[in-house]
Amino acid sequence: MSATLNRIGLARDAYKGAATTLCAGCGHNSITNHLIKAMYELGVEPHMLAKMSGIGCSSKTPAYFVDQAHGFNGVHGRMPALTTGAQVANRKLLMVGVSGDGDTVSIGLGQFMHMMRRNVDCTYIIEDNGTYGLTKGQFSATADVGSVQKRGSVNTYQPIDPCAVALTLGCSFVARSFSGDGKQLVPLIKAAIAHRGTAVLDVISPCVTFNDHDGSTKSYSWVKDHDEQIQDVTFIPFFEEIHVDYEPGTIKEVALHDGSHLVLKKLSEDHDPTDRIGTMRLLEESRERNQLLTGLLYIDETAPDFSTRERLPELPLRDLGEEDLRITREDFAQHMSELA
Amino acid sequence: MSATLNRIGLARDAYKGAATTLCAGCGHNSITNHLIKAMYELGVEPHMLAKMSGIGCSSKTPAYFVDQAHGFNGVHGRMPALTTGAQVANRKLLMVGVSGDGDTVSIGLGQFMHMMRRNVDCTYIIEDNGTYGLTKGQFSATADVGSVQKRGSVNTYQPIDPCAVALTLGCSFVARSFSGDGKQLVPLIKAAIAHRGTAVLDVISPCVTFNDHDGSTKSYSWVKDHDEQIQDVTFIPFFEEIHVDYEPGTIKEVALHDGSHLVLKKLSEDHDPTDRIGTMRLLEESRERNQLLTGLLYIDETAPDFSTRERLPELPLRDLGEEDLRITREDFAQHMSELA
Amino acid sequence: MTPGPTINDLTFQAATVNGSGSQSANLVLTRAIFSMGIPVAPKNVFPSNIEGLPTWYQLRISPRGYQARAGEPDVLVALNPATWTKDLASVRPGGAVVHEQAYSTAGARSDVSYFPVPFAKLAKSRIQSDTLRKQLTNMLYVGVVAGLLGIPFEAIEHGIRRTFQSKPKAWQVNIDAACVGYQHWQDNFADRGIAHVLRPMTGLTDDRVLIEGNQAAALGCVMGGCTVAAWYPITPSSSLCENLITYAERFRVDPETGEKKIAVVQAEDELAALGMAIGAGWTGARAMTSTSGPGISLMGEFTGLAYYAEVPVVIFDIQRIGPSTGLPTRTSQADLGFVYTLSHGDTKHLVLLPGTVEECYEFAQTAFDLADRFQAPVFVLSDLDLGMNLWMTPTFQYPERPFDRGKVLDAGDLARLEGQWGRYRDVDQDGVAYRTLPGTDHPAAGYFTRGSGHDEDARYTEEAEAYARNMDRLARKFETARSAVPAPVVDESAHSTIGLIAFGTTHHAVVEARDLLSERGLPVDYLRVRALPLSSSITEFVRDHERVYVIEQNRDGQMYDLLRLELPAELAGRLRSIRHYDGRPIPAESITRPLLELEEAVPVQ
Amino acid sequence: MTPGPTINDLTFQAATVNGSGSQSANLVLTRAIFSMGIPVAPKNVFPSNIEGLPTWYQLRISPRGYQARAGEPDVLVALNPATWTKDLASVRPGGAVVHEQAYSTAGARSDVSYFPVPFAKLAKSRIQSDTLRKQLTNMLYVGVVAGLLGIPFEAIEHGIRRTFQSKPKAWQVNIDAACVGYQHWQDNFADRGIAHVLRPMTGLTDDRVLIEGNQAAALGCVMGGCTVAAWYPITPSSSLCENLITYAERFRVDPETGEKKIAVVQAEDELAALGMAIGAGWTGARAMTSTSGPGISLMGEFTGLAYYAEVPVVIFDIQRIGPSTGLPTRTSQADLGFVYTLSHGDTKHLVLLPGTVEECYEFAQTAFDLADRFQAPVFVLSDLDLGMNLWMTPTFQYPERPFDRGKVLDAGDLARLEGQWGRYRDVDQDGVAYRTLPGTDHPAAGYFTRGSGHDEDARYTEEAEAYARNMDRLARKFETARSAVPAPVVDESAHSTIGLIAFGTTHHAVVEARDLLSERGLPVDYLRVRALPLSSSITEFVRDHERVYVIEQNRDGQMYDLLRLELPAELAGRLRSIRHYDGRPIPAESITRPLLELEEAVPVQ
Ligand SMILES: Cc1ncc(C[n+]2csc(CCOP(=O)(O)OP(=O)(O)O)c2C)c(N)n1
Ligand SMILES: Cc1ncc(C[n+]2csc(CCOP(=O)(O)OP(=O)(O)O)c2C)c(N)n1
Ligand code: SF4
Ligand code: SF4
Ligand SMILES: [Mg+2]
Ligand SMILES: [Mg+2]
Repeated sequence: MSATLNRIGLARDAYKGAATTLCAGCGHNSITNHLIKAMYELGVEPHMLAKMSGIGCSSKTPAYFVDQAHGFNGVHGRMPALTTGAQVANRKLLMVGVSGDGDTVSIGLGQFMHMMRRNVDCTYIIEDNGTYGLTKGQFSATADVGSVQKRGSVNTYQPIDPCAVALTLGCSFVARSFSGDGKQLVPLIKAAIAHRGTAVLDVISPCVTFNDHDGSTKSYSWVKDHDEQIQDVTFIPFFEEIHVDYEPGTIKEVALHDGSHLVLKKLSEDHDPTDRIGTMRLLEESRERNQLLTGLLYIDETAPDFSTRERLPELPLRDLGEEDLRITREDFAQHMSELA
Repeated sequence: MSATLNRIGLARDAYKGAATTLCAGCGHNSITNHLIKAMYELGVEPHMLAKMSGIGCSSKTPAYFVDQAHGFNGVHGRMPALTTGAQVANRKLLMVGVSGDGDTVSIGLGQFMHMMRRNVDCTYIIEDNGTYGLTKGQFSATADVGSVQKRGSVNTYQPIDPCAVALTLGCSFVARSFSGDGKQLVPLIKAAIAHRGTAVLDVISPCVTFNDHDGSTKSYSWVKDHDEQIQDVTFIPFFEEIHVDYEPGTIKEVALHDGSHLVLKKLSEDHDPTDRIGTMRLLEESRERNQLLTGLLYIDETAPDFSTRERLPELPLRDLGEEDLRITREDFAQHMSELA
Repeated sequence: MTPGPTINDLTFQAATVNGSGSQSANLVLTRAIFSMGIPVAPKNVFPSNIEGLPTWYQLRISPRGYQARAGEPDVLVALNPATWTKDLASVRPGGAVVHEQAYSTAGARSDVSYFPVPFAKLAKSRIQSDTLRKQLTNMLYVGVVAGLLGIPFEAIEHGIRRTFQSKPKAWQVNIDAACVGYQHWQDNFADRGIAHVLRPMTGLTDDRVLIEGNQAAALGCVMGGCTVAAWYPITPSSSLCENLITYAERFRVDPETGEKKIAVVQAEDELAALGMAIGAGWTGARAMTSTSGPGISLMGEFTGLAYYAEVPVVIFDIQRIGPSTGLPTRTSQADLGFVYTLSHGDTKHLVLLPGTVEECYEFAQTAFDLADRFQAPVFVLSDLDLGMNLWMTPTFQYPERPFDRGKVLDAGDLARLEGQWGRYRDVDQDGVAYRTLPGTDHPAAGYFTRGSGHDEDARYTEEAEAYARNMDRLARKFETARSAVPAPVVDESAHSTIGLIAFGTTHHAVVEARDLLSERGLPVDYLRVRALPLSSSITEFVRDHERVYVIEQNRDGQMYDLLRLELPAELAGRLRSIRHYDGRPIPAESITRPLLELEEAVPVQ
Repeated sequence: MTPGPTINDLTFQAATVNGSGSQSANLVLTRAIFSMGIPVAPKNVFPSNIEGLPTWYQLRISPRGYQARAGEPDVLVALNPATWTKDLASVRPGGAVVHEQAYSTAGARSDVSYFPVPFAKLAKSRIQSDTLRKQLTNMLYVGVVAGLLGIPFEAIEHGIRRTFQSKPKAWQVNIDAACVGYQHWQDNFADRGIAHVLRPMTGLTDDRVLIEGNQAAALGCVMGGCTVAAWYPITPSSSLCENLITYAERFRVDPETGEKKIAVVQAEDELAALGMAIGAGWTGARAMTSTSGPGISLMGEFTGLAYYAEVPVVIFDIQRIGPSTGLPTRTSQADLGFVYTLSHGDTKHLVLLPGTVEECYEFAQTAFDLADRFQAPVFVLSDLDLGMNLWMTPTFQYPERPFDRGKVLDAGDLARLEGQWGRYRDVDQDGVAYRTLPGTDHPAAGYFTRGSGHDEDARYTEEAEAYARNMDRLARKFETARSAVPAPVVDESAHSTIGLIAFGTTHHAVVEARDLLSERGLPVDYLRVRALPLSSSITEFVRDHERVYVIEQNRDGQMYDLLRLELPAELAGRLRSIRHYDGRPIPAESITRPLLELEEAVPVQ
């Protein structure tokens, strides 16, 4: 059978990358597949995609999807800065960053927060396993209190929850999901891509080698048992008709920058994803109930992204030439005379 | 008249430092005086005090109080690490750090947060003026949206509120005050010193030279007009009798680690300083009302501090000698045989 | 009989308190004198503090237009009680001392002439506006000095209008204040005989302008096509990006749309600043960051990434004196060695060494070309003296050459190549490979950039041979760059057996020192290094001279070391090291004194 | 006729897939052979990855006990289909190849003997536990190799008990699995003639132990009195602090109270890690951090602070090959130059260069003494080869000397001095000043530590002379340290006109190379550098030899450069540079080949 092509005429294979070198069963691999699915279905243009990452098992994943795209595997914890610079230099690029909990919440915490503050237009995925996989299983700062390390030691420090931090900063798109839940994650990835601004996706992604045992709160079983989905998420791309037939009141619709829509059908909690303070409360409470709140936590489609705020032209800065950039001879001479 | 002596027989002058080199009218100078008053009244032992700071006008202030104490003016934004190391090496020291908003919330944000996460036993004062004073008035990350710079440019980025961040991390002592309000600040400083764990004091401290003009939200006049005090704060040191005569219900009493007490008489809001989520809501709401919430925002006297959690002995590590630290000859020989 | 006054040959020094507005008073004087056609060389010595500490402004005026720091002042304006005694002691015998009347001169030295002025009183009585009084008080001494040195008052007015170019409202009040001082001079001292006067000149300042190195560098960035600048404030580098912002607002904003053709981002720290610049450079923009010592120490990891992943980026280091925080408002050339091999592992970087404000302007543009050409970080090492002082310079040339964007393959190229290319293949055998930019619409355009091991086709590898091949190519690339960076400037006109080698701002002290040495009958040749890697022509220069003195502003003789490593062993021994490192710009005397001592020590053949 | 088998002289190599448990299989073999009294030299070549990529384990066995990496293997165990062809090709002619039966040998080389084993089948049929099968499969080849090389099965059992010391439960299953392989050998290959065998020996392993450099360094930290360690995980340094944690739990915990006499803090990054160590050192504790290249690049600013504010701190750099992320699991000596002058401005640091695991243990202790003595950062430069491989070493000595805490004034001293002291006064004219610690109960004890300008009494100053005086003292202090750091080890027994200079792990290749050269009739002398600053005795060594080859594991000849800068010009020319930099430990051949070539090129007088 011939592969079915997406709206820009590409087969799913066009969104694949190199073969993974991660452990069999690593949550990161599932996320890679969800990314491939989302981009294939959205019809992302490979050559306009810039895959960014730091250092870690998670940060290797950009090599495993959309081979044709450019990728930049930078240094540990500094992907936000590279992404910010790349984005302002060419705002037409689709920036998709993949990081880890160590990369983002330990060494990279400062950059991560300042990127959100600037609302740099990018999708920022944290493959969150509560451990440093690549350095063989030390606790990361997202490890929960009481979580047990493979070597036996117990974490006694409060975790730093990237979603809570993002909400505090008013990040314009905050979501949490689980590597094992493509049904929820794929539409969220699509929405994050459609969103203009920083879209943070904290995806719990178990490390089967170092942090998938009993006592770990980042194991497949723990997450399955404690996953508390706020909504049922449906993404309707701009190039498709919207037809939703739910009884009124049960759903909430969010229009995204590029004309796509999110349809959120409330499940457990009564939750308004545009109410930041309410969401913070909800998040804290679910944590105290020892539950993992997943879904679209918060979204603000009104916040201008960094390039817009910096009043950059639509034409990428990097495409400007001598005429655009040099002072004219007249102005130059005039300026020189002022210095005399 | 002879100087009155405090409980350890020292006069107020013993708590003074070198003459300030800061601008006349700088908020930082008032804070210095409040620190001197608080330490004098508490009877802090100068030789047990370690004054820590980063780089900035604010970070110069440790030179201006308690001359006899040791001080460490480190590098920009890295005071938390120096403080953490010094504290674990000698947990008997009284660590008092003074930083600035640039030092803490820009370059130092990551360290600041990880110090709070560890609950390192120290008083951490942010002399917050919304600007980089020492480098002549650029915006810092605590500058509010719409705040106008002296050169005219307007800040369009959401501020990073150190108190909000501290609450998100569950920092064990979070307070905000104003350099001009000694009545509120002095008892808060005393409480911060009495508290065992990280006590964050975000003190709005106007920069008269670069950020005290109309349009600045860190100016004396703006703060005076928008200051919203949660409580009236009274500190009763462990060496004094408690006698409070308020009609019941109007006050809340908090016992501190060293036996001192805080008496909080509620003013505006109904607020419980041990309710973290409630305080977060309160803080966010007051901000949306464009008000500056001051007072003791949150306190948790149950959280063990870093040295306790690390199970360090009471005797400072740095005082241990060969006998304490070297493996015995027997054990050493035994261990060698294991390696054969 | 007393000799007549010297003409246009003096060193003026104002000793004031910082934050008191004396800076603009000094600029007015500088502009005024410059407008008389007299060459000026100002040096501002200020504290790492905002208000209330001692600050000095030295204005050197010499017939030959020397720009190096002079020694003691001939004319002193003393307005800081805290330093009054020291300041007074520093004046050259026969000098003139203008001071606040309140300062005691009882029992003070008698070999200088005193001009006591009741500045405080005058300010109170003659300056109406209370708010402006503090600022304007300093304008009083401008008037007094005008009288003392015979500066026409029109020149002062011109200086005021120049200094306050952007706020005409300030003109009259300042002119009035200066006038008060000027009048006070006429009324009290007009008849006093004086040792130094200024007279209008012609020829020496034609087509000359006054500009600070950081402003010149910012202008170079604009003309060099910089579109992304990420920075974190730090003295003495801040004014570079602040000037860039000013230029951007004036020359890079579309009047209709208000759109900006540049992004100047104030980062949260230096790590982020360089990271942003690298991200932008990777995307194909001309990107830079600017910092000083402490920032450089934070940029090690990202610099190594740019070196190894081969991403163009320009890094300005406006050197101040370290180590650590050191003296943030004092100058130095001590980052040279550290920057050259910045980051762990085997790394070597291109480093440009501007010696004049003109070169700050030129090299800023060169740096972007070299970064694109060699796909590497390029450092521009300026210093506080060059960056934050006003310098007299010929007006800058408008760039005639287009940007050199280096080896970039676009979609068309890739089509022609039928997609056959490899990011790190050494096609031209010069060590420089071809790159594509993100967003290039060709299926073969994409590749993976990484700081970890990669082969010729940018594939991840841990293979030993592939690793070594890549490192060898990077070394080859560096050799290619050796002849592409600005060549040394050589002057062997003295036909001497002795040569001097210097770089950066040390140049100006060398110029003067050479004159002094010639006068002492010891003419010397001179080579000025302008970039790393070191040009092979330096070997020739050393071969041509028996003894070569390497002069620099650091403790450890960093350039002396780099030179010895490049020279053949038999020549390395000809080098001698002369170092100045007290934070003040090197004066000619710090070259001549040690050099003459060392020369005397030379055994006579 | 075929020659009899060589005895105890072979190189074994296992080619497997990482994360498959082959590491423990290899350790069992190593322990087993070591227990036969045979010197072993293992080298583990693993990928920067957790599971599924090729990994190699080389076990060298030589009568002389050479520890350097050997060339091609004599005996190969091939269990990785991905690399089978390459692995097979690498075997020495006459070698033995144990491989998974499934791999095709059709048309493969005929100059080696094949021992096909149905590992997969055996595992399925003979290993019951499904969960353990993956792990135990590798134990099968342990048994096979035991048969092949004639290792007594008791030795294998010993090796298993040693390797799984902490989990006796694992013993039997592993022994069973090994037995299956052993049995398979007996049943199928017992009668095959083989080229290499092992026979028990005596004398060569007495009082010897096997330990990794990082564990030895951790033990050194414990014995050296380290009480604060702050680290951030990074390969290949992580195991140093992880071993320290294990030691702490065993030897530093009070059994009653559970109190820990050490704080090992996992920091959020390397900046914080070094900052914590400096904070602790300032307070008077013996503090350290451990990292690798990228971490070093992040420690520049704090290192400069420790240098200039003079705070003791020990920094371990377990070198991996850069630049940037480079190859995280490959070895190198390329951080030397960068670390020596780490941070902006004029800085120079003490650097210790252990060449053996014994020196990892010794120098760790020395480092804390030197840091306290010189109130400065002290670097210990190890590398991946030394830090993460097992090495045979004489048992370590128990330290007899007390800690040297350096010049610290306590309350009593201050009382005696009547409070008359200054933190940065050079009382003893050795550049080393006295310090007090926070918490010292004397009114004069307190002072202000800062990275900005300070005078002899630790007061803030921007004064030029005070700044220069302080910098000169720091230089003086460095000179004092020159004779206090570990001296070079010199062997001039060859009385040769040729000398070798090396440092760190390069030593082991030099040892072997010297034997080879002697056999070729070219005996050479040898000096091993063990620390920076360089000892003046090196000059003598160079003076005593016509040609001196500097051998190191980096591209740019970093030690070669440092040596040339220290030597008098007339001697510098005698140095020649030999460099190895492909990420694998340097083999003797990488010294002998280039050296012999260069020697041939030498013009005959
Ligand atoms: C500056 C620096 N420090 C340390 C390291 C070592 N290191 C590599 S990955 C990593 C942590 C990875 O953890 P995480 O980001 O959670 O990714 P994971 O492997 O768990 O997916 C560390 C500490 C490094 N590469 N660079
Ligand atoms: C690594 C580094 N970068 C930059 C600087 C320059 N610098 C000195 S103070 C400062 C900011 C000070 O702002 P803040 O902390 O708010 O203190 P304030 O002066 O406003 O009290 C900066 C950027 C530095 N000293 N070190
Ligand atoms: S170590 Fe953990 S995070 Fe890394 S690849 Fe394996 S399972 Fe995934
Ligand atoms: S510049 Fe601002 S912050 Fe600094 S001393 Fe002056 S008033 Fe205070
Ligand atoms: Mg992780
Ligand atoms: Mg500030």
